[in-house]
Amino acid sequence: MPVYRSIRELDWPLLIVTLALCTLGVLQIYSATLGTRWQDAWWKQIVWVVTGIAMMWVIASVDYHSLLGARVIYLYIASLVLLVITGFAGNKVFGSTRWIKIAGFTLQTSEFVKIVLILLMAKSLTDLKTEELNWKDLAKLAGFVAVPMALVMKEPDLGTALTYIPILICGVLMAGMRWKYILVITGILMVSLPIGYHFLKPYQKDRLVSFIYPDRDPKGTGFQVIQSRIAVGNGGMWGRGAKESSQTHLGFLPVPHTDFIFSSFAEEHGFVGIVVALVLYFLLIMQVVQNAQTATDRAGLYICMGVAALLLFHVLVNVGMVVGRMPITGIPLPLMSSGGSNTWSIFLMLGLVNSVRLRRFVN
Amino acid sequence: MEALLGRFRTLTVLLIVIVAQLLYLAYQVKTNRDERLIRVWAVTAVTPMAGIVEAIRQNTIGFMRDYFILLDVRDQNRRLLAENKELRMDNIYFRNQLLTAEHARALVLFQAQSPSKTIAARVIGNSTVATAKAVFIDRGSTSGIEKGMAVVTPEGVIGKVVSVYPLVSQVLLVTDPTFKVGVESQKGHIHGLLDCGRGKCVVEQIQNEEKVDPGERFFTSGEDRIFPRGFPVGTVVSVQPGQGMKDVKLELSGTPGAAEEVLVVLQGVHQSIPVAPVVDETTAKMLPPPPPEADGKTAPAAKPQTEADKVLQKYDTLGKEEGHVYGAIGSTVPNFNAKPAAESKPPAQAAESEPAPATKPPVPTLTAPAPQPSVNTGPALPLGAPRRKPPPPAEPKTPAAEQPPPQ
Amino acid sequence: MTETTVRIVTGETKENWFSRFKVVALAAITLVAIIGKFYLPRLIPNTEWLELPLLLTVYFGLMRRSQIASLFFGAFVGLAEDSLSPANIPIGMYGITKTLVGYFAASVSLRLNVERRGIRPLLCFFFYFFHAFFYWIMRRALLAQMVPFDLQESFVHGVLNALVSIPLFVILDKIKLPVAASPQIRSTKWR
Amino acid sequence: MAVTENDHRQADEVLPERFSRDASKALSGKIAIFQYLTVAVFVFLVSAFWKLQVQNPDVYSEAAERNRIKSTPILAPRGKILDRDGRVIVDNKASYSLLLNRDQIKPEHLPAIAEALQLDYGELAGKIHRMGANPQIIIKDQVSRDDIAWIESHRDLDTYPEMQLIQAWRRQYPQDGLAAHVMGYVGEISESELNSPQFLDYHQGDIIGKDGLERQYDQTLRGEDGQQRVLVDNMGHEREMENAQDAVPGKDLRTTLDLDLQAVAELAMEGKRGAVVALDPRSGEVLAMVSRPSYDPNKFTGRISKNDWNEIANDPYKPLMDRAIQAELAPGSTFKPFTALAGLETGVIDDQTEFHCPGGASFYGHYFACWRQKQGGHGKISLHRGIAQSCDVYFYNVANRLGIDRLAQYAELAGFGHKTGIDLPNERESTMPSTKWKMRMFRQKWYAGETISVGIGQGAITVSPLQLAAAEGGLAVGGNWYQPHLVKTPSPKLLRAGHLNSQNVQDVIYGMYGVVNEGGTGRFAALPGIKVCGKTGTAQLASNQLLKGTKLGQTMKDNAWFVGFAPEEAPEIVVVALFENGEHGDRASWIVRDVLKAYFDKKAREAKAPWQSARIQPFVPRELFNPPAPEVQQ
Repeated sequence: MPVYRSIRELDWPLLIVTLALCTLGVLQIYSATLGTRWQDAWWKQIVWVVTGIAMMWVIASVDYHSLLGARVIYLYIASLVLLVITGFAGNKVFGSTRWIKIAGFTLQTSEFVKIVLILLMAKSLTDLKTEELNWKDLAKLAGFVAVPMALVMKEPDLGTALTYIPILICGVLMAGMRWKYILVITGILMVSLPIGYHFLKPYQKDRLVSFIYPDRDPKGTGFQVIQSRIAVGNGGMWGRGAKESSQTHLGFLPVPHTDFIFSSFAEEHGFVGIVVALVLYFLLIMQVVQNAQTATDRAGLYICMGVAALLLFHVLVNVGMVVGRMPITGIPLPLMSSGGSNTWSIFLMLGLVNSVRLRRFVN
Repeated sequence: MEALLGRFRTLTVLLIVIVAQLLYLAYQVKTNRDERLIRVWAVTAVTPMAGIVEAIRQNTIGFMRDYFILLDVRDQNRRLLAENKELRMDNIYFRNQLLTAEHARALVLFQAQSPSKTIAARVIGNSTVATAKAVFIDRGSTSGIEKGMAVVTPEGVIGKVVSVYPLVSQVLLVTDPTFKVGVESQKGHIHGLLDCGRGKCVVEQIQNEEKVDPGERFFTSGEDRIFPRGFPVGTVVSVQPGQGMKDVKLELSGTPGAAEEVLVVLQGVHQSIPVAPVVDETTAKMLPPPPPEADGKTAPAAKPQTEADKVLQKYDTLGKEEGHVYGAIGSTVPNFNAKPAAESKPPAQAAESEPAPATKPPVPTLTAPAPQPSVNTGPALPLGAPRRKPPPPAEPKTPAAEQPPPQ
Repeated sequence: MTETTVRIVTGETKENWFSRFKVVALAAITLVAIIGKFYLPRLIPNTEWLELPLLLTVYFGLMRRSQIASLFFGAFVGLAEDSLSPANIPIGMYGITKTLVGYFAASVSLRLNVERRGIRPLLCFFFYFFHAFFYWIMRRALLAQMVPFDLQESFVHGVLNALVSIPLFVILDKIKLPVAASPQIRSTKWR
Repeated sequence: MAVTENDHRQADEVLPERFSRDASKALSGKIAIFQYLTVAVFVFLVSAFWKLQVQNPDVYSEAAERNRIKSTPILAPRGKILDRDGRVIVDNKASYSLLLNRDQIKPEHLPAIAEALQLDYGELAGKIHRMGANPQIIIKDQVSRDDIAWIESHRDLDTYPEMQLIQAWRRQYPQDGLAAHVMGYVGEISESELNSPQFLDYHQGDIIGKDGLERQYDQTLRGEDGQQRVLVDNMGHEREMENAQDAVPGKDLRTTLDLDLQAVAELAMEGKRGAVVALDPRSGEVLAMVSRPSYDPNKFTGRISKNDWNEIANDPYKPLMDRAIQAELAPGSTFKPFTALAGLETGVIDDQTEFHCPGGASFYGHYFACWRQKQGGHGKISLHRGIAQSCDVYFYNVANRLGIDRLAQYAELAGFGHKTGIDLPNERESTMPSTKWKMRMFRQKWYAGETISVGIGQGAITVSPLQLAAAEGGLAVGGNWYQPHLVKTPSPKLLRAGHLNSQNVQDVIYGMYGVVNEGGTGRFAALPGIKVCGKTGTAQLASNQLLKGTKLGQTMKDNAWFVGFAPEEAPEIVVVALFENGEHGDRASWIVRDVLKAYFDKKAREAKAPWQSARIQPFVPRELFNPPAPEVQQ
């Protein structure tokens, strides 16, 4: 197995789509934050994207198999420790402690746990020897995901915690499961959801309620849903044009450069703009899936599918939230939302995907 | 992209074809107009054949045409009605919703002790929206807090309670642009409204004529029926005359944004604290209007007058001075050109001429122009009277022309 | 999916795997079908249920066995139909529906032996139903036209169209070019 | 890499099939499912955008618009009403009005708002319901300082955000009801007015003139409201402000009233009931017009409360009635000059004709008394003394000789029985009886006996003070009757030209001179240095339609009238005073005298101080008694 891989071997379509999305993101961040206190967010975003690409390259040049041994367990334990540290010593912003300062950078640890979970999932599934998982395997896998989820929910950050679930589901389904199991699990979930509702924090309940009845509390949490929908609808077919959006610039949209960047994008660029953006995301996910198909082995396939599932979940929840079809969870839009940890973690994942791709001709 | 084209070629092509049509569809729906050009092409293409078919049709079952057109119209009408209804529903729905800004929610509770008339509370958090001028305090409806209550510190006003939860309340700070406070100056008892909307705090509604000095302190006036009268508000920093209203800048003595311990004014703590913590979000607590002021400043508030009133007053005083009762039987002939003598007219003379003017025969002889000694003086003239000194010959003439009225 | 397509019921050789058509004949028939759709009800009352363009699309899809060609054919037929439809329905509605029908018909044909007489009416019924339902969904979702979906009626119409398809497909079989010339099978890759 | 390869190899050894290429193909079905799922997710998302952006973007762009643009009306001030010298009679005062923004109104807020602002909740709710179409509803005018403080401190988003203060104009009328009836008052447009064609371009909630000049000249006085658009961000900060439409203030209205005369007349009428009208007979300009009892129109301005309205409307003395144009009362002896004029013009008498007055006379079997019956009558009496002494018997005879129709012909020439057409709403038409009139009204023949009492202004004849003033004024200027008006017109409108014999007119005027200056019934109206002419009238209430049948009517005394004009040689002003229940005409003469004195004093004042203002312009025709027969504009 050659250590060096040609730069030509990288997944260039993937990279181009990624960069196109990042460009859209940076432009939108610039336009949405003009004249606000986040005015230099676009510049920071560029820095993150550039460093992210570098990280991607580094990861791509590492053989993913080397990450799947015992190391992944160490990584997992390390990330749990980090999460605990974050819970104690993290920076408190908007009432929750998600960030930790490492070497001058404020990082959201829960974002990087995703990568560890993907790797862990790939390793565990490859180690299993059956085509169909049994209850014991399932419980073990679920336990792996549940521990960091619980820690992240404690921060509290329900949104990020939820992003761990698609990794689990995708992995489990790919590895194979009996229909009976699926039915039973679905049944259990259906029953336990109302019970789980009672364990949510009041603000999370608020969000759910306001998602279902936005007019029940129009000045509270329903406000964001309504304002976001108005922003999107205001965009119309062709959009209001960059910097012309009233919803964004008069402050009706909450955080127009992070979680709600897509509503401000939709307001400024209209239906045409969002179709372009969504097609780019579609291509991105499809390209990752394609890498899964060409992967040499199951481990590579699991990694790629995990990344694809995560991306799909992010896009679905964030964009769905923007149009009022999903409850507000505070999940950023990959590659477009401003934010270092999220951008880096996405690029790291894409690095893994490339690593899988570079080693497809191993046999 | 070669991989995409190869592997997902069909899927990609399908997607592109559908998206293209979708966009085209969207364009039509958006512009809401019939696509004339394409339809014209299509129709032209089929016209020859359609012509033949049409001819056959017309000759055979022409009457069916009307039937179908009618069907179509009815169908269309139903569709439009349904669409219209839905749009209207949407409209109402959104109209009802766009009201107010982001609430925040309570964080942690804290314990504090409560004196009798006010209750101490601790500020426990900011609103989640960074720009909102609101804070949370750790007292709620279980402590007897009601919506609309005033929040103060011994140094100055803080805000008012806008929403009450069982254990927490949200306080809208006086620095919020939508919130104004009735204030009154310490010395002149000048009333105004405190507005901190644009960064700086100003007192509005103070007339240019009124006297306010820098350094003067302002207190709450009680007129807003939130803050009881007499709480300190702030000190005047600068005063400038503006357009109609004075431009009074104020420095708050309290620190609404940074206060940690505050007092919530439980007006009527001597009454029973409401037992049911049912938060009535719709109506706010209101103090009774403040009692009338003791300094009697409102008393001499002169009735608004137009010039007509002034003219009437002028004639009224004129008549009184001459002892003339307008329109009364047996009254003397009035002289409207006499100046209303203010100070120069000896009161004795006025008294002399006043009693029984009707019974006294009009004796004024030619040598008695005495009742008008005030001609030369220039007392404060009412409006409408000659401003300059009228030529003197008027006076001697008038008595000369006077005749005894016919009996 | 295309990568791994496995023919389940095909018992044929590669040689007559897919059919080709005389372009002129196909175009003429298509035109007739489209015009027929709009003028037949005027000539003969109560024939609105007849979906000749759809049947044609399905037939082409089943016989041509090329997803791309079929979806383009479907799109063409649909758009042509759209341009003749009443003005309150924008162009593209039938286009999108028929694109999908063409695509799925071709996809199905890759797995089934469509030369069997029995299976074709069944597929016609299914695609009629799909077509009607999808079209209804699009009108609801895209145009907000809240027309009711009559399940019973669609069912009956589907059966009728299936019945019509039997003789129609026999006639159409006549215009097929005798034997497919190209040996290349595009939709499947074998390693 | 060692570890990796090791792992890999190990896995290969243990589970070769799981890592083989072909085995991974088995998963491709699942991957395909994932692809379809992805397509479904994207279709779902695009459809959501479609719904929002393509299907009904107007709803949302409107919502976005409403989010940020708040438009409020800028109320236009009404024009002021001025007197002839430009002095303000009706003014505007800046005030604040409270309005509610309809789309923010919450019904549960209304009781609290009503309570705080001392409004009636029922009325408020009703009003909001009624004004369904208005985006903003003004619910309180002239908001006090206390209320402003309350409103401004409760407008925040959590309390009552629907409240908004706007600058408004409050109509300010003189106190004590000065000229109240002439000015009228303003009020909110009523439902029935809104439906009538003359108010087509008015809207619900508009303030319009309800009575008097306010109503007559509403179009002139009312301005056009403007609109202000304010860009608001989500915190309620007002970012930008633009006047979408400036308010156009109403035009000022300059009337012919003279505040000096008006004030004196008002003072003279204080505590009395009745009316005073002063006219310039040469043009018909109304110089003063008073009606008492009066009311305070300030209470009416804007949105009057029901209680205030009921109190005024149910007053038994009817303060809302403008007696100057709406009273229909018998003119009494003030009508005698017209009887005399008719007699002279028709030739049934001449200036030498004498009758004997024994204190009464019988006509057609009825006995008609003279007012001096108890003193034994006037004896032998001529025309001049007949007018001066107001001998009833003399005029019985004249009327008898004339007959009703000839009398009516001259009376109608002077304007009796017609509206004067003054520019005020709701003028009443009075009655001048004649055979035709009786036939029309009662389908009965005229009895000659009825003519006798008409000759002295009793019987069926009724007149309003304004009409009487116009009639006497026209006579005084030689038989040219101008239309009375309150707002200056470019040229006075001549209603009727009598083409009378100037000698006859002179005779009648001389008689009226005698009334004042030769110890006649009107001697109290005499002014030194000015030749005042006049005529008293003591009218019985028999024909008082207003009070007939009421309790008050039975205890009523006779109405006192006095008509005066001056100077005799070239009359410039005519004043009519009606003193209801004044018992005798001379009671009213004091009022007229004060008004006349005020007029001439002012004239003297201005002659001496012409720099004061060009107030009384010298009026053109000096040769009053033979005017070049101006054309009748009718």
